[in-house]
Amino acid sequence: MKKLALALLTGVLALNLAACGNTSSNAGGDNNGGSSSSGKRTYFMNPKSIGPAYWAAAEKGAKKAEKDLNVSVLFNAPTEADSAKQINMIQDMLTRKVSGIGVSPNDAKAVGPVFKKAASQDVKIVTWDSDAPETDRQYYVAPGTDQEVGELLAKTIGEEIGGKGQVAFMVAGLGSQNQIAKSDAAKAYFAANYPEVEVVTTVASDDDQQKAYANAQNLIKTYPDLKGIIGFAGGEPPAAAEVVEQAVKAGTLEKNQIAITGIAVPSVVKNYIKNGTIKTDIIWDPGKLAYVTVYLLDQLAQGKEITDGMEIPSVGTIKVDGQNVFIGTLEVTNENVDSFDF
Amino acid sequence: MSAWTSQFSLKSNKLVVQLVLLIFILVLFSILSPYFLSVTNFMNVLNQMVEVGLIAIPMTMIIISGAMDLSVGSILAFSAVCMGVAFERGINIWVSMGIGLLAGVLCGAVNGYLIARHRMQAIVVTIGMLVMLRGLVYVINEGRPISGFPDSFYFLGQQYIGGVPFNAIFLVVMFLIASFVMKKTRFSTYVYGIGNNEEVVHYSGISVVRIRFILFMLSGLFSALAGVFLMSRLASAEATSGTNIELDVITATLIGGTHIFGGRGSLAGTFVGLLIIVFLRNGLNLLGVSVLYQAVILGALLLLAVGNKKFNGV
Amino acid sequence: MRHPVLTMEGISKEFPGVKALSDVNFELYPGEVHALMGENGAGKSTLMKVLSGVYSATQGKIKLKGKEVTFGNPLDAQRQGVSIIHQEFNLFSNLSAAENIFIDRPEMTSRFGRIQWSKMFDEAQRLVDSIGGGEIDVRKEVRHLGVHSQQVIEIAKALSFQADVLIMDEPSAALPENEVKKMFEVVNRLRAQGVAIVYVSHRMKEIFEIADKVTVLRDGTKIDTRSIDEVTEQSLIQMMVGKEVNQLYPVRKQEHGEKVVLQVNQLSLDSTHRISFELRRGEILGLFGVPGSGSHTIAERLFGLKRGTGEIIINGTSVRINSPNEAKAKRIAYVPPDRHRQGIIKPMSIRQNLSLPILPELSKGIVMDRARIEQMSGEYMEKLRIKAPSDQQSVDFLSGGNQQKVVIGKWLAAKPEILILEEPTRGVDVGAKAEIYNIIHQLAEEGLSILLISSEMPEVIGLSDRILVLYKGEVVHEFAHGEADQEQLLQRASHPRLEGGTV
Amino acid sequence: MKRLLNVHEAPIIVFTILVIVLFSIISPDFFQFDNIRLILDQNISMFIVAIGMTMVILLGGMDLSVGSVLAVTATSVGLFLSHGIHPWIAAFMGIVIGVLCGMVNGYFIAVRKIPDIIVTLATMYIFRGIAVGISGGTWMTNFPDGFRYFGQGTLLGLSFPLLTAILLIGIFIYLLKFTRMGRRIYAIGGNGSAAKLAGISVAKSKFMVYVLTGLLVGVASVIFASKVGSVQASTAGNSLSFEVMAAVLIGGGSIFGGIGTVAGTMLGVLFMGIIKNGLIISKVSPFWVDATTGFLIILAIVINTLQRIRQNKGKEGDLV
Repeated sequence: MKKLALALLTGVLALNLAACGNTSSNAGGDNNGGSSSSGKRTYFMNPKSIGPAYWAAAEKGAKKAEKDLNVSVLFNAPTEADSAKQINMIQDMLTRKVSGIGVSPNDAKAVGPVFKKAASQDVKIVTWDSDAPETDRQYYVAPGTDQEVGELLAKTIGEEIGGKGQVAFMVAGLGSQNQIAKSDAAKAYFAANYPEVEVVTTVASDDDQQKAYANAQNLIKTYPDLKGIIGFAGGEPPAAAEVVEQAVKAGTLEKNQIAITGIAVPSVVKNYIKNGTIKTDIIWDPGKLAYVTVYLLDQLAQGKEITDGMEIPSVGTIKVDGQNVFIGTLEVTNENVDSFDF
Repeated sequence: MSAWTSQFSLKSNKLVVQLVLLIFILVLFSILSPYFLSVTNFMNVLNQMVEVGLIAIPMTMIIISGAMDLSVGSILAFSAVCMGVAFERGINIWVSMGIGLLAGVLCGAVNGYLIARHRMQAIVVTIGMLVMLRGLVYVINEGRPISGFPDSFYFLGQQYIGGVPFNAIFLVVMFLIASFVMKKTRFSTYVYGIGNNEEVVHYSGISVVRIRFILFMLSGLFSALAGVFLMSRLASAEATSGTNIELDVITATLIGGTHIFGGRGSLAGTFVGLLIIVFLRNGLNLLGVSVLYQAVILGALLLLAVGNKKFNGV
Repeated sequence: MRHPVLTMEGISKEFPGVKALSDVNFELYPGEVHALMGENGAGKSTLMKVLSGVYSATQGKIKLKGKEVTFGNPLDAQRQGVSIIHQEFNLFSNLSAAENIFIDRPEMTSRFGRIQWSKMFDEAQRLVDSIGGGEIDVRKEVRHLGVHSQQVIEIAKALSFQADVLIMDEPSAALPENEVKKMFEVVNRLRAQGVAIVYVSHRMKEIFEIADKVTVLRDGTKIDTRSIDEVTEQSLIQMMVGKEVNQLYPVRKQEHGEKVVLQVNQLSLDSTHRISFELRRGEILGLFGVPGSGSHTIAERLFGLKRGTGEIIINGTSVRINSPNEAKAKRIAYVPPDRHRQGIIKPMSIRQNLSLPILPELSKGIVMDRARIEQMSGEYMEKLRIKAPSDQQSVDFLSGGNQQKVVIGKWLAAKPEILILEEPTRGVDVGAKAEIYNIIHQLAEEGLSILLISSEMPEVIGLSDRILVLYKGEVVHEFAHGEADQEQLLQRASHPRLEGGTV
Repeated sequence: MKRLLNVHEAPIIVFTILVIVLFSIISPDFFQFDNIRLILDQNISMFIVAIGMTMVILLGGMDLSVGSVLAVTATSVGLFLSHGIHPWIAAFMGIVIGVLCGMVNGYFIAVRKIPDIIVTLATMYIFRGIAVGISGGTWMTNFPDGFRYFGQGTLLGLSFPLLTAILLIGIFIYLLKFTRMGRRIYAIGGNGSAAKLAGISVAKSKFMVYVLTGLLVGVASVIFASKVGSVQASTAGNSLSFEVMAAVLIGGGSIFGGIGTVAGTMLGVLFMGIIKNGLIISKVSPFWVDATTGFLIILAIVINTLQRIRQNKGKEGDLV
């Protein structure tokens, strides 16, 4: 009991300290208007997680914006795509009194409360890559909507396989919202446009490359008539392509028997595209996505307007539709694969 | 009082080290970051530590009793999703919460039944449950997050009372109750006894099976509670919530001085260990240190804090 | 004049603050069994640890076969010909008997480092056979072997190093009476082979049966070395204790009551064996039998550790006992044979150990009532004369005798009607033994019914009002008080019809 | 027949056969040469890592860091390759890094005598951080063709990684059964203090085991990287330690040490591999896969425990 009392006492003491510290920092903070001491505007860019190549490419864009706009950008996220940890981190950053946050939420609903809090502190909020509608976010920056992307993927594969046959979906996580939204859109698109396409199953890798690989192996084993695979996250298309290439080499599959498309960073799938295993890969430049997000945050923080068709340096014009900002998707093919630097 | 606890002399000495470490961290970050030392920040941290903290309570007891429960994260998600699904079916939110808690207790009971009654290895059983329950979560809600709970429910995780988050108050109260239980009641003697020598407790006419069973049920209940609070804080029940939370919980417990082989440890220590972890994370976040290095720092801290102690009997 | 194989000269050993041995001289000749006696704390085990390389002496030297030696560690000592068999076996239960004997020995591998299993099995079997363990299959894992077989493996392990000196620390402690006989045969064989044996034991009877010489230690100094013919039990005890010891077993002042407290009808010990007996108020009923006789199982059944069929009637009511918890509720208490494993929680305090079984009675609601616990533990510390600076002391630091008193005390605090004592004085020195016997007696006089299960015959004979002799799950004989002597008891216990069969 | 049932691995063998029969009934594709090869192929790195874990568990320890070690080594191999280092040298250096990681674990566990679970929990964080740190957050991919040999090549008409695994399994079965080093591991796991008295250097053996485990993880990671074709430092080998531990325990190992065999563990890995493959082949809904896997793991352990209880009943010395 004594020990616990001691522990609590320490806690109370620390809080007192904190209270003192708070007033003093407030006193100092008033002078520079709540921004950091260097006087630069600071933005927190928060992807879903740290580690995947996709987010690493985005970080480069954010850093570029940091330099171009002469602001300070913090780029950080938990190591796993966990919304509780992500929100903890956003809360911490609100404490740091950043001028704006760019978030790619793991869970659209879960960020609601923390966005509300951020808005009440006059922190600008822009979501990017994944949206959180019905929250206090001001804009959503995306290549297109999840629906558009899903439909595009479905259209690509539908065309490649001639509109009929079995297709399998590979996703990063069965519980991941943007994965669900995209795959649902793809399913709906098949139902509407290619009724003869049958979606046989959806397998999840939990972002584990080896599991994705094993999943792909099991797919071609289980569904000998499989015509196409759509990989809805960065790790899935390369795994599928690797397996298919190996199977072709081993003679168990015919070349081009299975069409593969999906969302993947060009540098990762470069070889597969050159080999023709993947004909078309859908991607957008995550760096540009991040760049635009920082740019918008900076505009908002300075009280400037966001208008449709506005020109963003080193990105180009953007399309603004209500609160949505679209930078457009890219199709990576054999012809243009070498032109990407991410 | 102090005399009554002093028999675990190893326990009491350790706490001083942890407190020094905690104060060191607090002072360090106060110097390094102008944002660290503020009431809002501290309240934030308290608000964030609740789920790990709630689970750490039974985990400490279970580790003291010489076992381990790795399935807590999956139980958390399972009960949260059960509650969400119940709510979606139109059941009153508080009744749904009861269902969620019940689900957690049931999972704990399954663990307890296999481990206590059939003397199976706790680590193995709970790894199995970890995989199975996480799978069941996907079966139940097909991976879709559940949200749209009434505002009254958000009280649990988002409301502040007198500037202090309600869930943090709840956590502290739980820690005080649990600490009381682990000091003043006979249950504590049994738990420490089982951790030191299970057979003697059995030969003293005390049902070891029942104590172990209760411990795992408690673990289920608290994991479910953590699930409820997480749902309320995030306003959403997700299939992935609580993944790897067991590692955080065990790390906090170990840094708090609980002996990995059982028999020794205290809830006060765990509480301090918890504060060390959350403040460390928070401070590093505020400094903008990438999570990658945070992991390295946490690992090094674990080695330092726990590693320099004597582990006799091995 | 033969030369001693081993001489220890002027051995002293100091620990911080304690002088455990001072200036001890010890000589050992080939082919002799030399008993080392002394109360607990007299320095026997320290001396043996010095000899076997566990400790190094602060002063003095050890000569082996005339040459001065130093042992860096036990293995070093073993290689030079001094092996020790500890009271608690150091076996690998997960490995075969043969491997236990030859673990990590380069001579069992081929030139290329491959372990030659068949060679190992053959050698091990030969070794085990040579000391009369022919019935042991050395390929079997040790956890499937009985205690005697395990001891044979320990001895074989020691001999595999060509031991000149073999130290046996309480070798009979873990053995049942009939297996002690077998162990003696092994010892005699070794003696004939010229091995010098140091035999550390508390048991008088064994010393007189097996030893050639005896050395007595007291308070870290050597009292004397004598030939066994020159001493008597009484004089040995006197040398050990340093004063006259009165009668070890107290005399019963009053007869036990007539009321039957416990009646056991057709209690199943296994699928075929049933047993019946009754226990009266204030009676000490001795149960004697070699392991496998079922006496241990009776205790387990009565205390709910094992389940089975049959009727248990307490004070005229038939009861069911399926767990220790239920046994406790029926006011049955059990002092188990292995206090380290089943009796005490070492890191915990005397007070916590004493209060463990009766915490519910010492609580208000779920909260422990500290005042009552303190009062209770004080009462039993005093009643049992547990020697410790305070009841907050961890039981780990107590002597064996005091630890045993804690085990007895925790059950007395539960105020039982029936007390089952199994091996109540195992590993306890003479002084504490007498005290424990007194306590047992006093309890019986106070009306407690006691079931005494022991493999020490003098104890059973000296204490019991009545003795039931068990053999393979049956009561084969009943002795009334004063009827039995050791010879008869042993004869009945190793049943005439099935002499010497293994169990 | 009775002797057969007394083999330590009997329950898991029987249970595996039952599962195989079940899957074969459900899906005709299951019990085919192709698919069996597929299962083996998918679990190569599991097999190899599990050898190390078996030794660790035999010592009475556990190693939570294997997944992170795998990430570190695979990432470094990727880095070496991207710097144009020859595949064989890169692979060798990767294995050396695995050994180094094992030495770190071994140092803290054996020399500093910190409980293994604490050390490996800590190094699990540390190695993962290092892995992602050196990767710079990018994927290791586009490996040169020469590197593919480790995961996809053939030797004498047989798969190279499979041969490697079989060779390693053979070596370690021999090591554990026929060398003093292997027997020391059993002795330490069975009774640590007795092992010390027998002159066995517990610290040295423990250190060796963790180093060997590092080595094996290194080998596994090279095969992993080559086979999968890309490495993501943040997630590679994420759930590996739990899965491998489960495999060891399913294969008859005891978490308390001293009991278990490499052969049993391999059965455990195979069992888990069969379940994962079989459930997909049988077209079970993906949502059910994890749930069923967990359930079968628990069931396997239940069966193992029952077997142990049955065996312990036949102990000499108990009453009749």
